[in-house]
Amino acid sequence: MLSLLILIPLLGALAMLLPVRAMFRVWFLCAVSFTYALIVASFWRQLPAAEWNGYLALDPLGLILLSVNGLLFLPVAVFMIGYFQHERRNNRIFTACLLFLMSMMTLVSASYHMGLLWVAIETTTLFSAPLISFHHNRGTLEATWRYLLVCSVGIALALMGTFFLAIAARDVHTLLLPAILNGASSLSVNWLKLSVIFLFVGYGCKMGLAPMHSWKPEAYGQATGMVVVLMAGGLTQCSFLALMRVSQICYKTGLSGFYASILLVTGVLSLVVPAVLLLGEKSIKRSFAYSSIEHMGILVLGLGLGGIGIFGALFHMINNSLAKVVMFLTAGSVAQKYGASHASLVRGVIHTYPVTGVFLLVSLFAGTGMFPFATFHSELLIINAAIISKQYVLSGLAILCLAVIFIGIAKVVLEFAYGQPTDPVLAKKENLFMNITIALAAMALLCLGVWMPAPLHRVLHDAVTLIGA
Amino acid sequence: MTLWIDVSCILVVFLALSVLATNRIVGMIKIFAVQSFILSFVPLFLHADAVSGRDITLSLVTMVLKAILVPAILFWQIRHISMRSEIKPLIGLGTSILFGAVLIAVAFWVSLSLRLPGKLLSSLVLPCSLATMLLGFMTMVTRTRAITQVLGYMVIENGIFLFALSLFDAMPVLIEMGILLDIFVAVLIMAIVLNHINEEFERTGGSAGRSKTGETV
Amino acid sequence: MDKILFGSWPVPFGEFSLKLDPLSLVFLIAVTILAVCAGAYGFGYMRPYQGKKPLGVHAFFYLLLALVLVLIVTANNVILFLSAWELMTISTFFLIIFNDEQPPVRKAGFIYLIASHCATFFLFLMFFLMSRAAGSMAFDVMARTTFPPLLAGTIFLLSLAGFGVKAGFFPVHVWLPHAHPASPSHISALLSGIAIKMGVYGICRVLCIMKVLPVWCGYVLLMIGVVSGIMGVLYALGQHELKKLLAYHSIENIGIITLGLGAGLLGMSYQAPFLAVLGFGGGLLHVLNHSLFKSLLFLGAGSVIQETHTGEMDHMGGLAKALPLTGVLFLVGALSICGLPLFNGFISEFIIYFGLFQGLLGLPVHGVIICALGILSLGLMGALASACFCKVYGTVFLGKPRAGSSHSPEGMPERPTAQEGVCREGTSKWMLVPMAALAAACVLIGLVPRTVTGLTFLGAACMAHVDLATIQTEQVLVPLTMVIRVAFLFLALICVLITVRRLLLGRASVPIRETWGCGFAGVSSRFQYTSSSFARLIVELMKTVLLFRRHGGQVTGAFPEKTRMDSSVHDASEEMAYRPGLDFLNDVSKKLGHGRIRHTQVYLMYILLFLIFLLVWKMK
Amino acid sequence: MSSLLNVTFPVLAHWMIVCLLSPFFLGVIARVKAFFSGKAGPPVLQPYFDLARLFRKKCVYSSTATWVFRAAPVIILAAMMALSLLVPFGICKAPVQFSGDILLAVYLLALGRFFMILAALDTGSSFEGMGASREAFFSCLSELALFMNFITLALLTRSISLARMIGADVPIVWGGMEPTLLLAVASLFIVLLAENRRIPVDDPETHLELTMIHEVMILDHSGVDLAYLLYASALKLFIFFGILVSIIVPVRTGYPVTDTAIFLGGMLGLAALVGIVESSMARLRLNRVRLLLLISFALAFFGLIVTLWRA
Repeated sequence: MLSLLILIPLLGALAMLLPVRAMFRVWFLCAVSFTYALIVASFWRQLPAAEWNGYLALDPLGLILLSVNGLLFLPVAVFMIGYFQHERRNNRIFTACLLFLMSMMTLVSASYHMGLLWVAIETTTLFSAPLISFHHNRGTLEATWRYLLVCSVGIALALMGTFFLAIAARDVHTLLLPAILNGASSLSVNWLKLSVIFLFVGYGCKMGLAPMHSWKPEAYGQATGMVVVLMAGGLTQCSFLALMRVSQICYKTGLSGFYASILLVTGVLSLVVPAVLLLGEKSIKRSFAYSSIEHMGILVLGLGLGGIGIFGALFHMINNSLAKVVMFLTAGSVAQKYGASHASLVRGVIHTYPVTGVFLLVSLFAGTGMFPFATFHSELLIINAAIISKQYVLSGLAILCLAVIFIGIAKVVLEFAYGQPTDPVLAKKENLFMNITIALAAMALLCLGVWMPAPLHRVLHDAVTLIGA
Repeated sequence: MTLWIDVSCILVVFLALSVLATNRIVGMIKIFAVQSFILSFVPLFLHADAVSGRDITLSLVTMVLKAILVPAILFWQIRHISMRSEIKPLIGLGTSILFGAVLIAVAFWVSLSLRLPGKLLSSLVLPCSLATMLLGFMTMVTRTRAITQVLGYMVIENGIFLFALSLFDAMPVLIEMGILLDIFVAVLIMAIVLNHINEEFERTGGSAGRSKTGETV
Repeated sequence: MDKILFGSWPVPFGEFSLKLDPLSLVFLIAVTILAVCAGAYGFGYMRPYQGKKPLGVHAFFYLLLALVLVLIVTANNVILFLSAWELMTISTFFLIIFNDEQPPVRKAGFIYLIASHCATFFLFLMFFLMSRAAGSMAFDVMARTTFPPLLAGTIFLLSLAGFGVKAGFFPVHVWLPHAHPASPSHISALLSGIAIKMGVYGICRVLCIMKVLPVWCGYVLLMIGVVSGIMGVLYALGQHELKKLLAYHSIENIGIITLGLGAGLLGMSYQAPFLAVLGFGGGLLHVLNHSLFKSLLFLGAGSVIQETHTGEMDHMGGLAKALPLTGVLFLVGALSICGLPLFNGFISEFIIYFGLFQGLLGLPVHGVIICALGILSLGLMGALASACFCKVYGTVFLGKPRAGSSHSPEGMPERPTAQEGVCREGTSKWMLVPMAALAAACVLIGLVPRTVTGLTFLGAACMAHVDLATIQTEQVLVPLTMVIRVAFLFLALICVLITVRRLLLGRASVPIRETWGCGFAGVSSRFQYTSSSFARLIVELMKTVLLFRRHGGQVTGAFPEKTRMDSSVHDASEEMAYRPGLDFLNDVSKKLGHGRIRHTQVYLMYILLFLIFLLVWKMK
Repeated sequence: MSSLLNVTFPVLAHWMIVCLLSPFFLGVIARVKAFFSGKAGPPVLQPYFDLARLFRKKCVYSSTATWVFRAAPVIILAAMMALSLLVPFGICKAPVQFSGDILLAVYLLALGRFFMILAALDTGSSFEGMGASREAFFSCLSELALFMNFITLALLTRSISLARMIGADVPIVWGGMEPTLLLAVASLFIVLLAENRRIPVDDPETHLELTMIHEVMILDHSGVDLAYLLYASALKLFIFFGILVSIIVPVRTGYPVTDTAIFLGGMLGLAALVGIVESSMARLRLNRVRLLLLISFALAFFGLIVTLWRA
């Protein structure tokens, strides 16, 4: 089943290269995403068996990421129906890369081998680059370049880390995860430490953690909303899976404290940096990009804090991706309507486009973790974890940053949403497909916020036990 | 044979430092080519008793790819006169070298507590590969042009390659080749992008004249 | 007697458990009365907007807010409480920002949202500290836990920060003077009457859970009460805008409530249960009273604004003739808020005074000093509040209309001229009846305080963890009864004196003349004292704390030219702390942010440095 | 029936005494002032004549005024009469006494003042507005001083009922706490002058509008209403005299006649003192009045500190 799940989008991607009508590609993409989502949903009943000599296997951690992928691609595909009704650019490469990306992200979720994991993550970088530069202009190219540069450095570092891991695990003779975990006692601690540092910095680049975050505001600010959704909600969390795998290994080898301190430092940095940089920001997409850095910080903090922090982090993965769907699709839809995403040009969206305006507010509330949305609960869990593990300074710092970030984002979003409409005359019609997509994601986030399904709770719980702590 | 590996290691680091200290792009590419060339011999020294066909293949592939193909592409890329010289580097050359020395020290210091296991190749492999990596990284940091940054990245990759050789026996070659291939593709893509970048703007970081609202939909 | 409703709620740590104890009941009663009255008023008040604005959305959030308020006061689970708390923030935000076309309204909504949400973060910390110590997220389990003093003190401070913003304690009240004038009047009434009381409820709940707090907590709370009260009323005196003035009075009254709570807390710390019950009881009663008379005042202000299309008091005047009923009802509210006898404000202030005097006579010397301070400041607040409401009532309802531009602060559209359900004075019955009901409640509590004192003392006993039967509340209730007797005597006297006057004047008609202008013939209505000139003496005495600014008005030369003068009072906390702070952050952000760093290389350098940092730090 | 009588009789008797006596001291003050300025002056009973004449006169109302203007005199007089019930005068014990009655007393004063100011603002006259503004300002300060003194007295007598604070327990207090009580008396005397708007705070005699506070506020009242207001201010003065004399002359011989004589003597003395102050001082400038009241507050504050120190 797993290899099938990888193959379907791969073949789909090849099919995209055929010369067909643009809208046909979009509908085809929808079909593939739908099938994909269905298959992923079926995994919730029964986890699929391991394949390729154990190189491919799905555990609860992978399942969560896989579900996130499913949750991302389906709305993006539906959104594209609306999007490409206005967009005349040829979407051959775009859709093909999208499906390649889907395939590779599946591989990330399912790979049970640290080398394979690296390969998969590296490939996602390659296929996401053309997506960013879908609109060929100076801005997007620059952003793509920056993204590629930082991520390739990250990849190189992660590769080095993987090599170090291989040295550390020389007695195991393989990088298969179960083997490493079983033979944890035979791992060489010093090499493992070196490996952890390199893997962390490497995957951290891809994830956009604080000192390695610089590509984010550029890339997210320039790419179309749909692409950003996939990157902020999916790609970054793929790297987070890698960090969680490292966490698994560290837990088994008693390096939890070592790893946790790195995670906590980076997590706090990832909160401080957006807090400092957000206030001067006037563009909605860039603001949301900083918010994405913040959310990565929250994930990493949760992982570092352990216990219910990990539970919170895993829950936050799902919430974050849904929130990102709402946030960036809304930002994209605003940008498409106004031709700009800068606060000085957009005013009173809620009057001109009531539905989009509501979505803007929803993205504010969802993105900053206010109640009816599930991000509230996951953030609470992580703050609670910080208190439980007696990290008072950290929790104080964290809430301070969260507060400043909230101010920054609220400032931009409210300026967009309210006020005298800029030019009510030019109002275009709202697009049904776009709105339905965003509304469904928002609804899902809201439902998770008021009611957590038992299976989800179970899977999250199983995943936490996998990481240990 | 360990001696030869040691010598190669030291040469690689030295050349990495030279890349960092060179101002002209042509010179940098040349040094890089030499570095790759030296590196491509290392697989032959790995198994002192018997050089296997696998070693030779790896050596050849490396030589062709890194010492010939990549420099050639890069030369092709800079065929215009205007691109030959580096515009003022972000950090002066002297300072760069000083930093480079510090980085080498860090690399050796980190390696103090780490011993390569099993049949010891050379105690220099780890510190040298780390140092090469860091120097390459430093090159990326100090240079402002896209092409020089790619060169820096290639130096990093050489560092990684040097270390990968120590794993030669432990890891399935399939993965290894896949990895190399991936990196190559990455570079290729970078070059393609570079092509666009050179059309669009001269300096990679040059966002100075960008309009505030020049974001795309 | 505590009623617990328990249900499961499948979110992490969530439980749908509700609990109704006397403390909750006090707040629940206030919520219910206000939600109904303000809602009914809104029904009439929002008529002019029909067809111009999405009133359905407004109504939705109003109802949501009402529901959520009920949840807040009854929640027995941290997550449920916090969820409701956040929903309150959100729904109130939407209610405030109703007229978002106007910049002040947007600013108000923005500040409100930020202040509320940021304060909530402190609550996160506080509740999690509590739950870690108690090992449970349920309030009733927490209440059975003993907290070590240091932890208890920390929790207390966090609760002050978290709930204080909502309640509007002085230095952290920023949102309050913006939000109240910006929102539609029935929302202002609800905000001032109930939303800020939720902050008080939170503090009460924490005090209730903590049981034993360090002694300094009582002092801190009392001092906060003193500062909020005095600063609130001083700022109120300096305002020109009716609803903004009322907003500052809310800060003052929160100060009075906090004074009461602080006295109660002192009583608990010094093992003086009578003082504790008096302080808490007075505070709780004032919560109820303030929500009644303040919402009455805001609703009255709404009617005034609808009539005059302005919130500037200096443009009003003589409205008692145009809106006679509203005028009377507003006067009832004004008398109540000044704490004058016959009305409910006096009852709660009397109990707080009584408690403070108990403290004065019974506590060790530090307690005596702080109680004396409390009594003094309560007296000063009373005097200043009287002055302030003389100013309000005098300039708005009495005298002659002052000429002035008319622009509505909330952008109220013109009222349709002919309209159904409009009574004599042109105000809708939907608006008058709720006000009358609130005024009746004020008078009822003022004349028959035993209707509510039983409940509030129960709530106080619940907070002080004592059995009410052991407390001789009659010690304060008997004097109250005497007060009421004097009040009735006073009313009887009024009747007698009116009759005497009738008899003396006989049936002769009373001549009506112009006001005597002291011999000056050209008197116009613009000669009247304005609200700012009325308050000038007090404001100038306090100009350093109030940031009083005056522009123009200097008359020079023998034949002075036409000149104009305007004066205003600026919020010190906003001008000196928040705005500079935010500006500083903005500056830092701009300096560090995008646009400054042009090179990708710098970003790469961050990565390199971070890598080296980790290597050096972790590989030693 | 008899119990009702038991309750109502003392009240009515108290009112009778208070109402009959209060205008008398206005006359005494006027007489003392006249003596010092070398004039014969009006008869001591002149205030009674004035009141009697005003009661017979008709009222004139302003066209600007509302019902508040008409209600104010009634409410103010009623408030003062209700207040008088709380205060003991010599052997006349206060008919209503309970713990905390000082609060009611202060707030009844405030209630009267509230309507006084409203009535002034109701006329729409700028002069009356000016007076109202000053009244509001000065009363804030004097109320602060009043409260401060009450706190001191409460601490000294361990009670918060006027009946004990200025009655039964005062002699005991004098025994050990003279300086405190002296400070309180001085402070209360200034409060008395300010609250009753006597010189040096205000000049009840002139009708020059710019200098006045209280008088200017009642410019538009006439006839019965003016009589009510005059009566109310006489009552207020009487009440303050009563309070102050109870503290200054706490002699209790136990013989009703002697006690009454001593009390009345004290009252007359105080009236004479006020008269002397009024004759010997000029009205202060407005911002000096502020200072005077702050001095009163400072005296009271000092008294409180001494009390705490001794306690």
